[in-house]
Amino acid sequence: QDMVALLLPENVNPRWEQQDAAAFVARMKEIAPDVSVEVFNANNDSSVQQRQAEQALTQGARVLVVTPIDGDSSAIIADLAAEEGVPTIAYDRMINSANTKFWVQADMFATGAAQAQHVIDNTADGDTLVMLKGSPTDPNAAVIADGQMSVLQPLFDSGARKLGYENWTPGWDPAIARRSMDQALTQLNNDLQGVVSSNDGNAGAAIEAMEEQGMAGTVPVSGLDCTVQAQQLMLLGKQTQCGWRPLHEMGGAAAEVAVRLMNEQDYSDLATATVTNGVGATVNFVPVDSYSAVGAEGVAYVIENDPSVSRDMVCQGEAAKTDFCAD
Amino acid sequence: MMTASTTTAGHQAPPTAPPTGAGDRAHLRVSGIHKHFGGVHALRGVDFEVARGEVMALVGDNGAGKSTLMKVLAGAHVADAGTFHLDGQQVHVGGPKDAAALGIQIVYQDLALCENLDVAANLSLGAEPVRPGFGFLPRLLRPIDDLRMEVKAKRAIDQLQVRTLKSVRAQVGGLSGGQRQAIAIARAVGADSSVVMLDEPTAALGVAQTRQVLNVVKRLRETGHAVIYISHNMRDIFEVSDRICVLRHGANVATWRTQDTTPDEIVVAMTRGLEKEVGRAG
Amino acid sequence: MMTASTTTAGHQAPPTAPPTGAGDRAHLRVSGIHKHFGGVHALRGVDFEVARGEVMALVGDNGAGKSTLMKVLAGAHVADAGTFHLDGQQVHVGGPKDAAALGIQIVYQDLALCENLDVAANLSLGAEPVRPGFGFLPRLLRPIDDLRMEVKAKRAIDQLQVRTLKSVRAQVGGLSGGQRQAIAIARAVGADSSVVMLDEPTAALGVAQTRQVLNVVKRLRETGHAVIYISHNMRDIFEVSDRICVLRHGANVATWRTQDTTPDEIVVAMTRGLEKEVGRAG
Amino acid sequence: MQDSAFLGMSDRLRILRQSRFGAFAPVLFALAAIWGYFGLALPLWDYLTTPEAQNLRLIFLSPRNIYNLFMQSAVIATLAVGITVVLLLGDIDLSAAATAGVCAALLGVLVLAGLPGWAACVIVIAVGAVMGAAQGMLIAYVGIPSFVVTLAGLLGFQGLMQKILPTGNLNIDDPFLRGISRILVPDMLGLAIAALIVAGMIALSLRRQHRRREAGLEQDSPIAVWGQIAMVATLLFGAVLTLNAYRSVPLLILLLVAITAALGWVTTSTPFGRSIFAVGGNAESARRVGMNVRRIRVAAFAIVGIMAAVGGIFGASRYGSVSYTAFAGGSLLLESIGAAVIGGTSLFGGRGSVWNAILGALVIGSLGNGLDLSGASAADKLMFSGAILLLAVALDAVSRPAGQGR
Amino acid sequence: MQDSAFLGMSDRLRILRQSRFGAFAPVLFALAAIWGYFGLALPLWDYLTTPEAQNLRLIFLSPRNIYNLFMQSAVIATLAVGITVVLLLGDIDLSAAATAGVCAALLGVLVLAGLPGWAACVIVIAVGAVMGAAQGMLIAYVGIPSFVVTLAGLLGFQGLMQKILPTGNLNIDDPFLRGISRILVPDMLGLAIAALIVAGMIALSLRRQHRRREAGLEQDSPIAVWGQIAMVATLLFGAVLTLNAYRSVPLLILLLVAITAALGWVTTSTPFGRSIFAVGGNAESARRVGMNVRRIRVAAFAIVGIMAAVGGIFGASRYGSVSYTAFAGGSLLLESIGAAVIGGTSLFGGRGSVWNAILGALVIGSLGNGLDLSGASAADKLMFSGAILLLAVALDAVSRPAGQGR
Ligand SMILES: Nc1ncnc2c1ncn2[C@@H]1O[C@H](COP(=O)(O)OP(=O)(O)OP(=O)(O)O)[C@@H](O)[C@H]1O
Ligand SMILES: Nc1ncnc2c1ncn2[C@@H]1O[C@H](COP(=O)(O)OP(=O)(O)OP(=O)(O)O)[C@@H](O)[C@H]1O
Ligand SMILES: O[C@@H]1[C@@H](O)[C@H](O)OC[C@H]1O
Ligand SMILES: [Mg+2]
Ligand SMILES: [Mg+2]
Repeated sequence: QDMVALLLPENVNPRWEQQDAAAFVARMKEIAPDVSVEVFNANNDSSVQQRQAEQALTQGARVLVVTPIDGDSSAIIADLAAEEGVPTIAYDRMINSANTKFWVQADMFATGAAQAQHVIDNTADGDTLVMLKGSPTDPNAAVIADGQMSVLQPLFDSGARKLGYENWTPGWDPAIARRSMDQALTQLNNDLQGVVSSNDGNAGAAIEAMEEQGMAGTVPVSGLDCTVQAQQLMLLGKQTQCGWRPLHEMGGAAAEVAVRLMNEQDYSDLATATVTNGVGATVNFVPVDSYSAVGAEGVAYVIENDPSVSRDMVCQGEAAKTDFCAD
Repeated sequence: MMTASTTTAGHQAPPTAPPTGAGDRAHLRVSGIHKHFGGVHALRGVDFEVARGEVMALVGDNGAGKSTLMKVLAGAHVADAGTFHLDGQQVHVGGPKDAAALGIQIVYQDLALCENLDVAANLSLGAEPVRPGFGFLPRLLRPIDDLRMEVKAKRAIDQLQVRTLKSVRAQVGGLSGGQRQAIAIARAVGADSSVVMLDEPTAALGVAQTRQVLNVVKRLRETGHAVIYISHNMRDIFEVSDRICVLRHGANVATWRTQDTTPDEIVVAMTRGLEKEVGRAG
Repeated sequence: MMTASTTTAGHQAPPTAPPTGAGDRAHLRVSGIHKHFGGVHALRGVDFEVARGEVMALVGDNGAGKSTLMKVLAGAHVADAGTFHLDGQQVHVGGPKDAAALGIQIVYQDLALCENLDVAANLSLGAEPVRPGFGFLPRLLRPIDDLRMEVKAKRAIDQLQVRTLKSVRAQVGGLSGGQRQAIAIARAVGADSSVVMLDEPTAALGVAQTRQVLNVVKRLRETGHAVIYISHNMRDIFEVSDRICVLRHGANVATWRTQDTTPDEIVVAMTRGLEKEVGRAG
Repeated sequence: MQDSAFLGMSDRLRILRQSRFGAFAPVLFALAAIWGYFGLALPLWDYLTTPEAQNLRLIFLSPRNIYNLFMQSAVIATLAVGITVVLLLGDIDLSAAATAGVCAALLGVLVLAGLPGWAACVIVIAVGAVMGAAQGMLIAYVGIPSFVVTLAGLLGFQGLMQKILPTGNLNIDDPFLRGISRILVPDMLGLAIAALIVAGMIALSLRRQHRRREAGLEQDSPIAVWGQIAMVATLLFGAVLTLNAYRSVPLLILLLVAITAALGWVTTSTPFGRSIFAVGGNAESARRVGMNVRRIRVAAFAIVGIMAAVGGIFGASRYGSVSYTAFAGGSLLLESIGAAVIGGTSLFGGRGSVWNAILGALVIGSLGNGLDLSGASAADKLMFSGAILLLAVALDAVSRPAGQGR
Repeated sequence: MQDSAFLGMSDRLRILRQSRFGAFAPVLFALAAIWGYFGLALPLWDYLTTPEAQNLRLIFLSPRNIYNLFMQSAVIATLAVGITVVLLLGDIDLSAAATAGVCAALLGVLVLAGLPGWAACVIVIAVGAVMGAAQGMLIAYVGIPSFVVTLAGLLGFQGLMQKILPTGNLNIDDPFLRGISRILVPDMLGLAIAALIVAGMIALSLRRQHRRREAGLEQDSPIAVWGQIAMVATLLFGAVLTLNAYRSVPLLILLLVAITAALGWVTTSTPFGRSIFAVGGNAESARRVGMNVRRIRVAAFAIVGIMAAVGGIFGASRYGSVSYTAFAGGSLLLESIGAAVIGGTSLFGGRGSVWNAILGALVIGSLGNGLDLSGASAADKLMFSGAILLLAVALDAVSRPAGQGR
C-alpha cells in the first residue's frame, strides 16, 4: 500500500492539525483513496522532524510534504528523501535544499504589507506602533516582516509613525509575545496606537496584555491565519484584521501534487510558476490567494470561504452576544 | 559448666534458661525467625523472648545478627519466616508503625535521627504533641505544640545528664556522637511502651551518661517494662540484666540466667559457641 | 592528689605532665586551638601534644570537644586560631590531604565510609594501589590493582578477627556496626603514618575485636608511632595509654601520666573539673 | 547559651543566616542584586553613556513595572511553591507545568460547556490533586524514581492537553475566571490587611516570648524577633504601597500569598509538615519512627497537583486564554523548578521553604522582565540572563562566611 | 560464603541483580518491553484487528529501523553518557544540550571559515571541556548548587548559540564531518571487532579467575562470569548482524561505543573513577580521606563538556546542519537526563553506569521511533509515550523481589 507523509512543524498554531492536515487528508481520500496518509508533528524540534522523516521513509512513504521548523536545517530531510528517490514538497514554509520539488504558499510579502497597511490606515500621523514579529527560524516570518517594513519604513523615516517597540517571537510562542507586549506597554506608558502583529497567536497575546490596561479594542491589531479565536476577537472589536489564506486549497493543492508525483504524471498545470530558494535551486511554485479580512465583514468573508470554519464555531462564548451572531 | 542439654546447641534448638523464665511468662516471644539479605543469611531460625519486669541481654560477636533481630522485632525489617507472640497472642508486625502500636520502642544502633531537624523535633519525631482545640482538623494537620515539645525534650536530656547540650533547638547534624545517642535514647524511653529495646545504647556515652542509662534501664524494669539490652560491655550486662541470650552466626547459642553464669562463659559462648562448636571451629 | 599547679587548671593553661613528657619530646604539638561552630565555641584554646612511641589518651564528657580536636588535627576542620608543630617545626594543616601528607592517620568517630562502595574499596579509599607499567598515565588514571586491594583488605580484616565478614566485596551499606568500625580502623592503621588517632575505635566492637584493637595500638606504640586514643572506657584507657589528657567544655583540664593517676580521679576531672571547678559547678 | 564575648561579626552573620529569617537572606540578596542592576545600574549607565538622554528613566523600578513583574511571575511562583513541597521530600516533579496545562485546558472546556466559573475551578483543582496523587502512588508504592514517573507524566499530560484542546487554544471569557486577575483589592483594604498581618505577627511573637519565659525555655534573641517582624513589615508595606501607587493589589496576588501562607504553615507547623522534612532529611529514620512515608509522599504529590491546578487557573485568568505553549510547551517547567531551587530549596530534600520559592520566582521573572525592557537582542538577552542569574547567586555564595563549603 | 541450600529463586534473582551484570537488568527489561510492544504486540494487534491486512509487518524490528533507531538515539546517548558522570557525583547538568549546541554552531562556523573538519572538531572539543570546567569551578569553588549554575549555563549558552548562528541555522557540507555519520564500517570488519571484543573479555576473565585463585581470593561464580560474557556477546553480535543486514555499522556508532568504553573504564577502574563514586556516595568521607573533591567535580564537569561537544559533532554530522531548535531549543535536555536516569543512575549520586545511559537513550529513542511508526496523532503519541515509558519501568519495579522499598 502506498503512503504519503505530511510533516507538520508545531502545535502552537491550530491551523496545522485543524485545517491544513484535515484538508490534505480529505483531498487525498478523494483523489487517491487507497493511498494512506501519515501525519507527524515535530513540536518545534528540528531533530524530531528529521526522525519523523526517517520513520516515514522506513514505512515506505512515496512523497514527503513538509512544513519545516527552520528553513535551512530541514534541507537534510529533502536530501535524505532524494537519496531514496522520494520527492519532497515544501508546504507553507520553504525548504532551502536543492531537492525541494515544490512549494505551496501564498504571497507572504503582500500579506505582511496588508497587515501593516491596515494598521497605518487606522492610525494617524505621529502615532506610535508596536511590531510583534514571528519565529526567527521560520523563513515566512522574515518575508512577512519585510512586507510590513516595505509599508512602514517610509513612514518611520518620515516621522509619520514611530516604532515604539519590536520583538521576535521564537517558535511563534504566544507566551513570549505576551511578555513582549507587557514590556512595550510599560516602556511606552500605554502610549501606543497600533500593533502590527505577524500572526493571530501574537495578536491574541497582545490583546490580552492591553485588556489588562483597559485598552483592548481601542487600537488596531493585525494578525494572520484567522483562527476561530481571532475571529471571535474581531467580532468583539479587539483584533481588527487578519490575513487569510484558503488553507483548504493549499492542503488540496499539496495533495494533488503529491499524487501526481507518486504516479509520475505531468504536473505543469499545477505549478504555474517557479521560485528560487535560499540555496539557489529552482522550485516549482503553487501559489494560492490571500485576503485581508477586516472587522465583522472580514469574519463573514472567512466563514463564507473557509469550509473548515462555521458560524457556530465562531459564535461561542462572549462572541455569541455580538450583533454579528445575533442576526 | 556445660550441661548435657547445651550439647545440642548451635544451629539446633537452644537450651533455654530454667523453666521459671520460660514461655508462659514471656511478654514478647518470637520463634523461628529467618532473615536473608541477598545472599547473606543473617538470622537462621532464631527464638527469642522477654518478660515484663525483666531485662534480657542480647549478646554476640560483631555481625552475629543482634541488630537484625532487633530490627525485625521493631518492624524495620520484615522477617522471611517466623512467628510473633505478644502475651501469648500471635500478632503481626508488618512495619515500624505496627510495632509502635504494640508498645514496642527501640533505640537503633545507628540512632535513626534526622540531621536536618533540631533536638526537640527529633525527640518527638512521629509523635508530635499538638495544641488542644483543633479537634476539627485531622490530627496530622493540627498545630504542633512546640513549647510542650521543647519542655519535654529539655527534661529528657537533663535526665541523661548531657550537660554540654545546651539548646534543644540545635540541629542534630552538629551534635557530638554521645549527644546524638542520648537523644535517641531519650526518644525511645520517653514514649509509652511495654517493650523497650536498646541496641548498644551506651557505645558513645561518657561514664556519667552510661550510669544514667543503666539507671533508666533498671527503672524501666521496676515499672514492669520488658527490656532488651544489647551491649558488648560485659560489666554493664552483668549489672543490669536478668537473663543473657547469646547469638552466634545468626543462630541461638543459648540463654542463661545472669546469676548462673560468668562473663568468661558468655564470652566463650559468643566467640566459640558451645562445646560441640568449639570442636568444629578448632 | 591535686598538686598546687592543678589549681590553676580549668580554662587557663593546663598543668602538663612532669617535664619528662614535655615539649621537646613531642612529635605533634598544637597549642591555643579555638574552634567555633556558629554560636557554639567548641574548642577554647586547647593545647595538646603527643610523642612518638607514646599512647596519649584523650578523654572528656560527651560534647567536651574531643572529636572536634581530632578533626582539627586531621585537617577535617580548620581551626579558627592555634598553631601546629611537628617535630618542633611549625606546619600548616589546611585540609585532610595536608594532614595525610604529614603522616597523620585517623579513625573518625563517625567512620567516614562510603556506603555505596565495597569493603575493599573503602579500605583503600584515596590510596588505591595501581598496576605497574602504566607510568605514562597520570596516577589518577592508571588502572586500579583490585586484586592487591582485595588481598590487603582481607588481611586487614582478618587481623581484627571480624569473622562474620566473609567477603571483602560486600557493600559497606549492608554491614553491621562493628564490621564497619573494623573497616575504618583497618584503613587508618594500614596506611603509612607517624601519628595514628583513634576516636572511640572500639565503641561498636565485640570483646575479641576490642582486644585486637588494643593489641594493634600497643604494636603501633612499639613501632614508634605517636598514638592518640579517645575512649569512654577507663579500663581500656588505663591498659594502653601512657598519658591521659582530659578535656572539659572545650578546654584542657589537665594531663596526667597514667601510672600516676586512677580512673576515679580521671572521671572526676572529666565530669567536675579540678578543685576550683568543683566549687564553681557545685 | 554561649559566650557572646567571643562572637565576631562573621559569627553573628552566620548565626543570623541559620535562623528562620536568615534563610531568606540569599535569595533576597540575589533579588536585590538583580533589581539594583536593572533598576539603577543600567539606567545610570544609559544616562552616562548616551549624551542625548534627557533624564534617568527608572522604568524597571516604576510601580507599574513592579505590578507587571508580580503578575508575570505569579504562575511560576504558584508552581514553584508546589514543587518546593516535593523537593523537600527529595523528589522532583517535572510534570507540574503540564498538569497546570491540562487543568487550564479542562477549565476552558468546562466554562465553554456552560459550567459556572467557580464550579469549574473546584473540578480542576480536584483533577489536579488526582493527577498528582496518581503519580505519587507510582513513586511511593511501585517504587519508580520520581524523575522517571514525572517525566512520563510530562509526556502524557502534554498529550492529554492537546487532546482536550484540539484547536491549540481557547478564549476564556468567564467573568469569574477573568476576575481573578482583574479584580483589584481596594487600596485601603490592601493596607489594612498588611497592617493586620504585621499586628498579628507582633502579638503572636509577644505571646510566644511570654509563654517561653513561663515554661523556662531559652528566649529568642530580641534582635532576631524584631528583625524578622521589621523585615516582613517592610516587604509587605513596600509591596502594597508600590502596587497601590500603580493600581492596587490584584486579587490574584492576594490569593497566591494566602495559599502560600497556608502551605507555609502546614509545612512548618503541623505533624504532616514535620514528617515531610523528616522524610527529606532521612527517609529511613522517618519510616522507623512509624511515619507512613508512602502516604506522605502521595499527599505531597497531591499538593503539587493542586498547586499546578491553581497555577493553571491563574494562568488562564491572566492570559485570558488557554494555549498549549503557555503551559506545556514552554519554559514554565524549568522556570518553576529553577525558582524553587534558587529560593534555596535543596534537591536532596529536607531543606527549604515555600516562601523562598516565591522570591525565587521573582528572581526568574525579573530576568525576563528586565531584559525585555533593556531592548537587547534575543541572543543577548539569553546570555545576559544566564550571566546575571549566576552573578546574583554567586554574590551571595562569595559573601557567605567561610565554612566547610557546601 | 553462604549456604546455598537456603537460597530460594528470589534470592538468586536478587543476588544476580546486585552483581555488576545485574545492574543492566532493569533497563534491558524496559527496553525489551518496549521493543516487544512496538515490534511484536502492535503489529500482531493490527494484523488481528484489521481484516484486510495482508501480512504482519514487523517494521519496528526491521534492520533498517534498528539502524535508524541507533542513529536517532546517538546524540541523546552521547550526552547521557556524559551526564551520567556528574549524576554519579550527585550533581546535575542542565546545560549539556546547550553546550552541544554551542559546540555544533562553532563547528559550523569554523568549517565555513575554511578550517579542516578534524581541526574544527579538536577545537570544539576543547571549547566544550572549557565550558564544562568553567561551570564545574563555579560549583566546586564558589559553592553554588549545580542546578542553578547549569540553569544559568543553559540560558547563557542558548544565547551564545544564537549569537554564533544569527540566522538560527547553518548547513554543514564538510566531507570529514558528514563522514562521521555516513561512513560505514565494512561488514566483515564490524564482525571482526565484535569477535575481538568477546575474545578479549574471555581472556581477561580467565586470567582474572586464575589470578584470584592464586591470590587466595573468593572466585566469581562461573554463572555470573559466563552469563555476563554471553550477554555482551549476544548484544554485540546481535547489533552488528542487524546493522549489517541493513547497511553496516556506522562509524558514528563505533565511535560512541569506543568513547563509552573508555569512559566506562575510567569510571570503574581508575582511582579517578573511584573518587567519583566516593564523592557521590559520601562527599564528606571522600574529603576526609584526602580526595580533592573540588578538582574531581571540575574534572567531571569538563567530561560532560567534552561529551556535549562530541554530541554536538555527532549531531551536526547527522543533521547535516546546525540548528537552534535541534539542540538548545528542543527536548534534548530532558531526554538526555531522562536517558541517564532511566538507565538506573541515581540523581543522589554514587550509583549508576555509563553503559546504562546508552540503554536508557535507546529506551527514549524507541518511544519516539516506535510511535512515529504507529501512525497515531500527535496528542496520542505523547500520551502513549508517557504510558509506555511508565509501564516499561513499572514492570521492572513490580517484578523486583520485595525488599524494603526504594
Ligand atoms: N541491610 C543489610 N544488607 C546486607 N547485609 C546485612 C544487612 N544488614 C545486616 N547484614 C548482615 O547481617 C549480619 C548481621 O548483622 P547485624 O547488624 O545484625 O549484626 P550485629 O550482631 O548487630 O553486629 P554488631 O555487634 O557489629 O552491631 C552481618 O553479617 C551483616 O553484614
Ligand atoms: N559541625 C558542628 N556544628 C555545630 N556544632 C558542633 C559541630 N561539631 C561539634 N559541635 C559541637 O561541639 C561540641 C563538641 O563536640 P565533639 O563532637 O567534639 O564532642 P566529643 O567530645 O567528641 O563528644 P562525644 O564523646 O559525645 O563524641 C558539642 O557541643 C557539639 O554539639
Ligand atoms: O500561518 C503561519 C505560517 O505561515 C507561519 O509559517 O507560521 C505561523 C503561522 O501562523
Ligand atoms: Mg548491631
Ligand atoms: Mg566524639
